[in-house]
Amino acid sequence: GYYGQYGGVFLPEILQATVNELLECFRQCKSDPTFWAEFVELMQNYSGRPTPITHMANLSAHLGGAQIYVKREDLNHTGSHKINNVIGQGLLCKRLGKSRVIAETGAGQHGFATATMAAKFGLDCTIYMGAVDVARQRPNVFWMENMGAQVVAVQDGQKTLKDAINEAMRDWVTNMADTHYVLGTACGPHPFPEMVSWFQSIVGQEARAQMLEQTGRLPDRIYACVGGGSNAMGIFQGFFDDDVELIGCEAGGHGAGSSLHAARLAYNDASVGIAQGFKTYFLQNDQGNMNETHSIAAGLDYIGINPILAYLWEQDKVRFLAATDDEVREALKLTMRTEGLIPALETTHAFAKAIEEAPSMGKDEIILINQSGRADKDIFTVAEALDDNKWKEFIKTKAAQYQQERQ
Amino acid sequence: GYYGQYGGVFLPEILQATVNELLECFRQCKSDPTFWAEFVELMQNYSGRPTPITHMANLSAHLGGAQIYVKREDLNHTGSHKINNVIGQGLLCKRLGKSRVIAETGAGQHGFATATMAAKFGLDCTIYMGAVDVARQRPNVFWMENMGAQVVAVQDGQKTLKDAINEAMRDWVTNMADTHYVLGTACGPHPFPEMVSWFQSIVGQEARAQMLEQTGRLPDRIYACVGGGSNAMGIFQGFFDDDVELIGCEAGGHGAGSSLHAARLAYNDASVGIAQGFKTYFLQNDQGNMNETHSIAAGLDYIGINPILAYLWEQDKVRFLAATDDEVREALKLTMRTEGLIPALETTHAFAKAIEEAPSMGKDEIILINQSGRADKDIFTVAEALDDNKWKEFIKTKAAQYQQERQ
Amino acid sequence: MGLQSYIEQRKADKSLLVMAHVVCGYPSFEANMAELEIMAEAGVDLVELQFPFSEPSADGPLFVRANEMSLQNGTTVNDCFEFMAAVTARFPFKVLMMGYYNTVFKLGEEQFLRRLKAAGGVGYILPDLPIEEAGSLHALSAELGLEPIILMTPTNSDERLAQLAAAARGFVYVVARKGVTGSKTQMGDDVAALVARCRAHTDLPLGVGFGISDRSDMEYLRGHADMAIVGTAALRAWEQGGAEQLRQFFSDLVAA
Amino acid sequence: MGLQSYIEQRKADKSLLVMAHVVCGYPSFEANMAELEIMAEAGVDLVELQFPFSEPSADGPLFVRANEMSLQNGTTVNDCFEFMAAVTARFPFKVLMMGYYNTVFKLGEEQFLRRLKAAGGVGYILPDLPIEEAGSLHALSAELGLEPIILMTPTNSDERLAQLAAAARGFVYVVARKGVTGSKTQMGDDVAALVARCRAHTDLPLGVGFGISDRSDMEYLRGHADMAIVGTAALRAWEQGGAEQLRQFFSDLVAA
Repeated sequence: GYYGQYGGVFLPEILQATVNELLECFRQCKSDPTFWAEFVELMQNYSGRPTPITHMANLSAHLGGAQIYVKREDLNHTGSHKINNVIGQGLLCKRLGKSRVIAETGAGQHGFATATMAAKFGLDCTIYMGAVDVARQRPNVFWMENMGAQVVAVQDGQKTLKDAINEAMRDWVTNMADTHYVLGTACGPHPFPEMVSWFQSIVGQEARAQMLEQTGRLPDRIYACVGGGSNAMGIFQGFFDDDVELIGCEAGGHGAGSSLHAARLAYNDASVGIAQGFKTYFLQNDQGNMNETHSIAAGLDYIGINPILAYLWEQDKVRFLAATDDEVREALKLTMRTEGLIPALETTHAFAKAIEEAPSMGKDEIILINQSGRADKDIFTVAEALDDNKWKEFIKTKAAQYQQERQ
Repeated sequence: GYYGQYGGVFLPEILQATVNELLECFRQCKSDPTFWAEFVELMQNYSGRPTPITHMANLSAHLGGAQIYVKREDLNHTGSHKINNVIGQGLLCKRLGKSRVIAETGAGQHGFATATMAAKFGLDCTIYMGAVDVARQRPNVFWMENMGAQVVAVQDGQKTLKDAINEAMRDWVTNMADTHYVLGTACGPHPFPEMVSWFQSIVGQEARAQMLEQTGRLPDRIYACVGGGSNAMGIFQGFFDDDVELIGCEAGGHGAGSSLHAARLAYNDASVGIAQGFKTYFLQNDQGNMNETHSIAAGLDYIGINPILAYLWEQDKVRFLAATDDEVREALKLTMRTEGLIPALETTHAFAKAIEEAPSMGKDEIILINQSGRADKDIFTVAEALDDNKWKEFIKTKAAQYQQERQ
Repeated sequence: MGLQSYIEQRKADKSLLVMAHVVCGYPSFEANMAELEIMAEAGVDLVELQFPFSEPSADGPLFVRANEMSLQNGTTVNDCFEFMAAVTARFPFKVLMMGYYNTVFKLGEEQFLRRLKAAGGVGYILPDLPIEEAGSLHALSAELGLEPIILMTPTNSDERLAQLAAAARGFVYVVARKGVTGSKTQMGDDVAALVARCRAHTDLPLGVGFGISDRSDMEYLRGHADMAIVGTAALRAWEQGGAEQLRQFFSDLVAA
Repeated sequence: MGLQSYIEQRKADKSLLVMAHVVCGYPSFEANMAELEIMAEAGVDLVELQFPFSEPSADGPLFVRANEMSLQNGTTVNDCFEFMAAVTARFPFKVLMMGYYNTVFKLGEEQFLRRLKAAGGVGYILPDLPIEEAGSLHALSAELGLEPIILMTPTNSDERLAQLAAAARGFVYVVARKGVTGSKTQMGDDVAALVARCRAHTDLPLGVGFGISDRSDMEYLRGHADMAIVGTAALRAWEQGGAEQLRQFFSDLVAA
């Protein structure tokens, strides 16, 4: 379970048997071609895979450099790549014979996907979500609850994603007998980083074949946003053996040196540590306690990073950049206007960096961006990010209407 | 341009040349196989077609009757079947050499799709939307504006869909030289009912082949909701030559006899008339003035119906039912919980009637529902329909937060 | 005496006739009657009585609102015919029904025409009824001696103008520009050229409408057209200043 | 004298030893010292000093909050070692460091162990450090005469218990049930069976922890285990009634 010095299993002894059982089951699934076939078929029939690749002709022309293509994970059922992992783990949960799933969620995308999978697979479902996130992400909570999941607001720590993970761990150490922990990103103890990456590798497999079919060649560069790292690992894996530059785009927040960011590798603020079950680069202080992080995109606002990515970065196999909140706002506006796409704020970090670099590339060069999700169901987040006054007036009017209804 | 006695062109003389030009262009496109091929390719690469068919194993088992399958138009880019028509008309607009599009929208789905297409095709775009709808559908307005469209709030009449259509017509009679009117549903003057149906026929073509591939046979019944009729025409067209029962599901609102509904054919309140450019069944009074209509689903809340469907109904080739608002609420809850799908409230009318009839069918029989759209970006509509108190509290908190920011 | 003859007769004394417009029941039938008094005093030659419709898609904002308010007041088709009967009995000008085809269709074409005739109307203007859809209505109209007024527009080809001319009776309504009623039209070579094109296809009198709003428009049309059609500008005068301003409006307009 | 010998020696006089727990810096180091005074008075045999960590994922709500508040107070690793030195100088009981591995890793394993030894600690409990990851730390500890406390749990197989036993030093921390610290455990056959299974794999003393909260738990454990490990229940007593209630708590607990 190590990639260079990163990875491992750092969990309470009580979970040792559970993690071994999971690891064994994962190995069996991985070596059983019928498992992958079942997974692919379910993704096709339930989630609409393969997702297409769209040529951004307008954006490319506007920038005057490389031709930009986008892998459309936003078109998945539930609106992001999260469903790939979740359906995969759902199938695995069935093999484990467990009847209940738990998951953490930050922005709510992974919780939304997990609740969906649980409804589809007939599993009990509890979602842990920081109380701060519950308060600001009510739309996703609403859908999760309507799909039958119990959403628990976590009151510890920063009351955000990392605290939700801790709380999910506490549930797991209590209920591991009937409960599978559907970790949302490619982090945490082995085999999660590898397992989540494996389920997400469907993105890269498709993308490689599609690029060859649509453009007759491979892209020169691939940009993917990196929170935990699952969507980036998903698409990068399709191109590890190729001469393709891979670029991970982290949350630059208010910029380098501001401390209000979540860039583990692009900036110099992170160091190697052990938390949440694994060893990787964390944004932590000299005492080994985790820092508060910040991003305009809740889904990137995480202290750690996938250990495989950390190892690839160390070997110069993946280049890391960070996009600031401001760059993300501008990239989102440009993408909506020129292409009619609404990338999630997370995804927009990848767009921002591709937009920055495309003009200096040749017109015959090709960029591929992984559009990990769509933002159209996260209107509060986007409207607030863009500081839209008409939206705020609308909410005030709605509130007054609801107030009146009650009287 | 007639189907039985329904259809025709009832427009001001000033549009005669424009409509003829459109008709001629449509004929050329229809007889040019490269046009359809270009359309299909664009739908694949931009919108993720073909959309899959999903077996509702849990829902079918729960109901204990027919096996239910769902055609997943909700997985399209922009979240509904509307994109099929809009992309088709965008290609046609290019052939017409026009640089501007206008459209009406009720719930906002069609406006959202049109604004998206306009961004993608580099066209100027104005969307007409009743002022009442603008006020209650701000999320869609927000996205349209961000994609560069101008959204005009129409202050006439009921300030809803039909008034938006009138206003779009007024724009068209002024600006037809450079402007194409992207009518949203399969209504209005010839060739719109036929043209919109043609673009939507991609749904039925795919569905027929997919059902044969997945189940080895054709479905016994197909349910589709009917507002103007575009999604129903879309899927039904794939099965006109087959022994498949087709069921159109209208908006029953508060029920038969309540006058608060939008059921033109399922109830007895509509009569034949001429409005908005064509002849069909309209919900109108004995003076020939249109009635106010009501539905929980803004997209079904329309006075008229596709003339081809009216003709098919007259010939007993399509059966019409209406689902009441209450039935829709229950069907939505059941579908979310058992399958992890969130059908749009419009679509849910079809689910409601399929759910009603499935138990009395044999387990070896097959139902296909056209899921025309997803509701996850229409959270206000759904949360209000389900009268969710936590949602209302969230909005009040948000309003207070926005209020405070301003100070 | 047919409409065409009536117009030609009036033209013997006047270089440019005037057709005015009233939306039945807006703001009220009483107000309509007061407006028509003023129009009659000003020597208006022809009047359109618009039957309100819920979807007036060829009208501009002022008339849209007038249609809507009239329906809210409860105006029925029956009310409109009764009012028309009172108007034709009282005033010397000729009266046309103006409205949308659904009003006709719903009543039944024959019933509509019989009631129109009984109310003293001489014809009708239905802007959403193209000639292709008007076969039976026009045939019945010919039997009953009622005249369908046909619109010719700047977007019509010569071929189309010829078709329209063949269907036209009484006079031709020349639509001065694209768009709906009520916006200002810049009178100039475009209008003159359009009138000339229409003239080439018909011997019927030509009335020019859409955006005629003041004396300078009238002066421009004199010599080009037979009749000026005034709608929105008059309603605006009434809404802004009641009877007095409407009287002033027409007195300015028709001053030679 | 090693920890194992210390425990065996104490066991000569007492049928069941007690290990208590303090979160360093919560609510303050002064309060910690007052708590430890009470524990010493009550004859507590061993104390875990928890070094606060930002992600205490193996802890229950009370300790989670204590970790959080302590860090908010600004507690550093250095503070904790200094406090430990003061404690070991003052009290007769032996002291263990308890915490999460990142605290150790960040300081450096060798540096951590040297400081622990310098502060008078005899070993450590790191619940998120499995034996597979503990090779170098355990080796260094052996060199320095510090003892890693190993946890045995109800989900471990016999094979695993044997592996754990091989790594264990001083005593074995038997986790009485699944879950995190702080919830009540029902003492009964399950606990007895678990202790028996652990006993079969090791000759080290067995301490039982997780949910030990009152005298009846103590009575149950007597004869089964060598030591009761009390954490949350003591902190709860302190939070609810300060020194007085904590004193009462221990006096009830250890009353023979």
